[in-house]
Amino acid sequence: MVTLFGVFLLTLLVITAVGILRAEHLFVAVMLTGIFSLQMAAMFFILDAADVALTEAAVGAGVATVLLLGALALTNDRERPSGIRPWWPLALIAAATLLVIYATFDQPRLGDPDAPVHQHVAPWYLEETPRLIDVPNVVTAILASFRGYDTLGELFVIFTAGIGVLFLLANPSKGGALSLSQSAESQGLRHHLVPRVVGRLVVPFIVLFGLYVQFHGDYGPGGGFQAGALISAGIILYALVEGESMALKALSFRVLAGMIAGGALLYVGVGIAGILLGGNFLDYSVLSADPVAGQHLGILLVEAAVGLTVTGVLLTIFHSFAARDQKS
Amino acid sequence: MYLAATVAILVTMALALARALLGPTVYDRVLAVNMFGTKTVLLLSVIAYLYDRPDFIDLALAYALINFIGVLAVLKFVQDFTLRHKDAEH
Amino acid sequence: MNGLSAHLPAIPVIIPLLASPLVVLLRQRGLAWAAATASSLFCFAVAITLVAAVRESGVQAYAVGSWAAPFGIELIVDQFSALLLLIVTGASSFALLIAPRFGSGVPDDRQYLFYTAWLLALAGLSGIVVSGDAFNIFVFMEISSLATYILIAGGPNRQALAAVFRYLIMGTIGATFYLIGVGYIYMMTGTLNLADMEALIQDVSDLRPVLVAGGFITVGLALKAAVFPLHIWLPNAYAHAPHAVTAFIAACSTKVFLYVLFRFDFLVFQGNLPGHIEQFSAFMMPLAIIAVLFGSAIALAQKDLKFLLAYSSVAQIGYIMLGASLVSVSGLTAGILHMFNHALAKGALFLAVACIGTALGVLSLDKLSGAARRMPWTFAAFVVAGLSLIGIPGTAGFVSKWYLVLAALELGVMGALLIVPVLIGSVMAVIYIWKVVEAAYFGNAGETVVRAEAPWWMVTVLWAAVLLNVWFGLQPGLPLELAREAAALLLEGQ
Amino acid sequence: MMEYLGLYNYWVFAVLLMLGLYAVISRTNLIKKLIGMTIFQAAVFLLYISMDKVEGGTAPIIQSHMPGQLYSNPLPQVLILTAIVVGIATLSLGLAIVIRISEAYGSIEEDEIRKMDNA
Amino acid sequence: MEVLLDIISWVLLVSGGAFVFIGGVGALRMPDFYTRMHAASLTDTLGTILVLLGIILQAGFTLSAVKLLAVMVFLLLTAPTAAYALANAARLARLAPERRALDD
Repeated sequence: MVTLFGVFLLTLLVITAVGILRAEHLFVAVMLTGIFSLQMAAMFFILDAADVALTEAAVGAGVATVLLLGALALTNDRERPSGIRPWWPLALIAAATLLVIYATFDQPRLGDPDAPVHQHVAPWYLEETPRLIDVPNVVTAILASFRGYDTLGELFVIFTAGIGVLFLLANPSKGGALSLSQSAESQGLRHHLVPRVVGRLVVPFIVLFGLYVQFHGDYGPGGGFQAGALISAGIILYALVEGESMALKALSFRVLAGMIAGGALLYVGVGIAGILLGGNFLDYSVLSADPVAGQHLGILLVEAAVGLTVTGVLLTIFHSFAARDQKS
Repeated sequence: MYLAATVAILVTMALALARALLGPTVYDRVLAVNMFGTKTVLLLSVIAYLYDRPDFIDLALAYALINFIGVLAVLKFVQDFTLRHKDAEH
Repeated sequence: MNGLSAHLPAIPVIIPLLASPLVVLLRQRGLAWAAATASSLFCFAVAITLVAAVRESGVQAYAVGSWAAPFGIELIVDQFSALLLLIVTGASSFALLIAPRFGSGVPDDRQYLFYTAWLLALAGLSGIVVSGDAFNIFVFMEISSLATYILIAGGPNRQALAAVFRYLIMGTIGATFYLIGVGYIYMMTGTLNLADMEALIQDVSDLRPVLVAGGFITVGLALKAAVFPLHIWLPNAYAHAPHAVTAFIAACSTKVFLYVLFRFDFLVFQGNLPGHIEQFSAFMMPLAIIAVLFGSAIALAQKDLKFLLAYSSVAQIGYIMLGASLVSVSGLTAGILHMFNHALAKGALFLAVACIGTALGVLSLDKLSGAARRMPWTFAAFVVAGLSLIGIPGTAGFVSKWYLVLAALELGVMGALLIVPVLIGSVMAVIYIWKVVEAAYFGNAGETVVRAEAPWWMVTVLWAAVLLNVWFGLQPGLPLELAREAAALLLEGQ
Repeated sequence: MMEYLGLYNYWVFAVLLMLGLYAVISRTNLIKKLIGMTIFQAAVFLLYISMDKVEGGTAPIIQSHMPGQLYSNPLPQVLILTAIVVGIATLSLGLAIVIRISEAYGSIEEDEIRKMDNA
Repeated sequence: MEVLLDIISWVLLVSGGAFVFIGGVGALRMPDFYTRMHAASLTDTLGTILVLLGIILQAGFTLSAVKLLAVMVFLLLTAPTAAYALANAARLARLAPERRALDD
């Protein structure tokens, strides 16, 4: 039955994607992208990927939509209707689709427990995690420890994006926060009483929930990245109802840059601590006398590092887009 | 019985999607997105029980939070946009 | 644990990653440059040590987090990766040394972000080279790509933005294709570790997904490496980037992706897919030949120095692919050696361009007439590096082309035919380098010739790079040995 | 019937992948290209996550009170968590570049920009 | 007792599903934006409450029941807010009932 739900959702996904493609109003395309992400997240949930579903919802439906809208506000929200569409891309794409579908017939079916994917390393993770790391959430264990080096890379990818947006959009002559407060547009939804009151009420809960997700990641779906996305979503909500300048007063660009760099330093620092204490890079077992306790400590620290950097970067990007708005 | 509720929710998702695709105004689409968001929250809650993993209600909570922010962001965008266009007219 | 030396494979990644957030905190341009240059030079030294270690005691493996290979991520430095590491860190060091500040495109108070991006690009490229895990390669590929986009977007004109957007789109498609390919292999083998993959893929009986994986990975990486029909992002991106950035990425970035491509095609697919080698060869060889001819021909028509050299890069990537598509140890040796030698030659040429650009501010050939009399040292260096690019005996470029010809001759008559495009390409290289020389040395400089040499330290660095070209032209032993061992490793697994 | 339903996920992956790619290739609007790119990447997420499902399994969060419970494969989930981050990083950098392009050229249509460059 | 709880939660879930569905039909079939919003937001809220109450009855006194309650309270707070803000924005933009504006 659940498989059928999956099939239904997947069909909706395709319809939505076609809708995105056909929408000439970019704003409509962005709206549909939000729906697309929600469907994707529900699909991930059905496929047993709770952590991924949480991330996709926070990032795809939340942050990505806000960023796309921010960019639309700065550019143009209409796609210029183009007259002639060349036929060859469509033919090429159709051929490639058929090729990929042709390959599927040799693939293991969905949910097949005998598939090679479930034979080699995956059972090892599931069996050894309770003994070696002792956290219930195996995804967190792999993410932060077994493949912690990938996560270090992930953190630096988002770090790079933050650096890039700062580099491309920073507007130093304007001096950041102060110049923003003058414009009427930076007032957010201030003159709407109801959203403002409810928003104010909700923001602390979102941040609290984000912290819960951050520190509960060992036991349930969650972790640094999801928490970072949720907390920054909360602060973005604050900026929406109270205006950019208020949000920037709470967390200025300086503080955000400190968070970005601090998180990155913390992660690399934990790795180097492993070397200094006689292990390999990112070896948490040596952090404490008891290897399992060391793993717990290491995972806690690197998740905190990821949370810090992600919050910093997402907010920096949001504020950079918003600050650009004032200029144009 | 969870199944009955799930089917109703899924069908409603399809209806909301249809509204989002049809429009015709921007506000209709925002409405559809909002509907879609609440339906996703419901779907997750129900499926969490269908799967017998009640600890995943966390996800539903997160979705509810995110959805609200998304809708407000869209409204702010629409509002700024109409303001700007009014400026351009005068 | 015998001190730091056990951690050598990880250090070229850790150091720039550690330095980049520090640079963000420092914020000051001079300090940022000093930190970036110091870490780059340090990594260069580590790379040299690693080359020595590999030559002495074979492959260096490192288990990150002390988790054993297929479960954790393993770093592997063999002859091939050591050579690439040398290219990457060397190119970064030389280019940084001439760039204590970037041109007018980047405001002073944002230059520290630029050096941060530089460090990240360095870390990403080193990370790809030392990694022994297919997914980890993807992650570091993205770090290096995003950082490179930032570096190119720092170019002085608005064209840089358009160029970088196109590069971003094509680069993302390439990386995603790679990810799909890795996903398919993972689906059929259940592992992400390259060595493990190689062993397990032999037992896969349903080959269609593996074939599709091979297609996706080859196309994706070819896109990133600008192999001929997928090169269209390259000329604009190189030409509009800040000069020092061009010197850095032109010398090493496409080569790193070629490295990954060779790793996958020769180690994972070869011997496991029936007929894969023939397909690889039949597919790549024509493309390589067209790339050599087409790239050189377009370069001939260019009026801007940077565009000229960028199209020449397309042709040179063709030479590397041509060597690889022979699928013999000697051919692959020539290809890998050409990676090294082309990095030397093209790096030196773009360093010269950086000097010219800094001193004169113009790079179009008609405005450079008589410029050699204004900047004699720089143009002398340009000529020597140009000779190396052409492949004149006594320079590094000659060695690899010579081995390429030898490898082609091994194939008999068909091979002799392959020499024709190599020769035509070299002749065209003579012509386009001559165009520059003609303009600079024999053009009309006007009545008064004002000396406008680039700052002394830039010229020193430039000449150091040029002399390396001559040194490795006369003493090709070390890179040749490394390339030969790397080729043997790829083809025979030893 | 089940034989093919088990492949439906992969078919949708193929269709979404190519729809995204088509948007990237055929549209001239830069933001539309980026939106196409997100669909393209989301398709890959679907490919990986479809692999992780085990019939009768549940999310890989070990429940000690239920010994013998089957769990789905955690590894693809870890990879996709990373890939989602990469996706949002690329998207935000791409949007920042589009904003700068829009300021510098006054247009976000690729062919118009090319015309201005060649002029 | 068990049976009674089951029956009640069954009724709640099914009627909740029905309301949700009716809301969906209303959002699709009503003639203009304001009526559509009316249909959607009212039935939506009621349907949501019913469905979540149905699940809470099944969950009993557990942590997840508290979380479900939190979801419910949250939706009760935010859904009307979003609806209000949406209608307000539409009014501000002078979207007249039964006129196709803005999207031209």
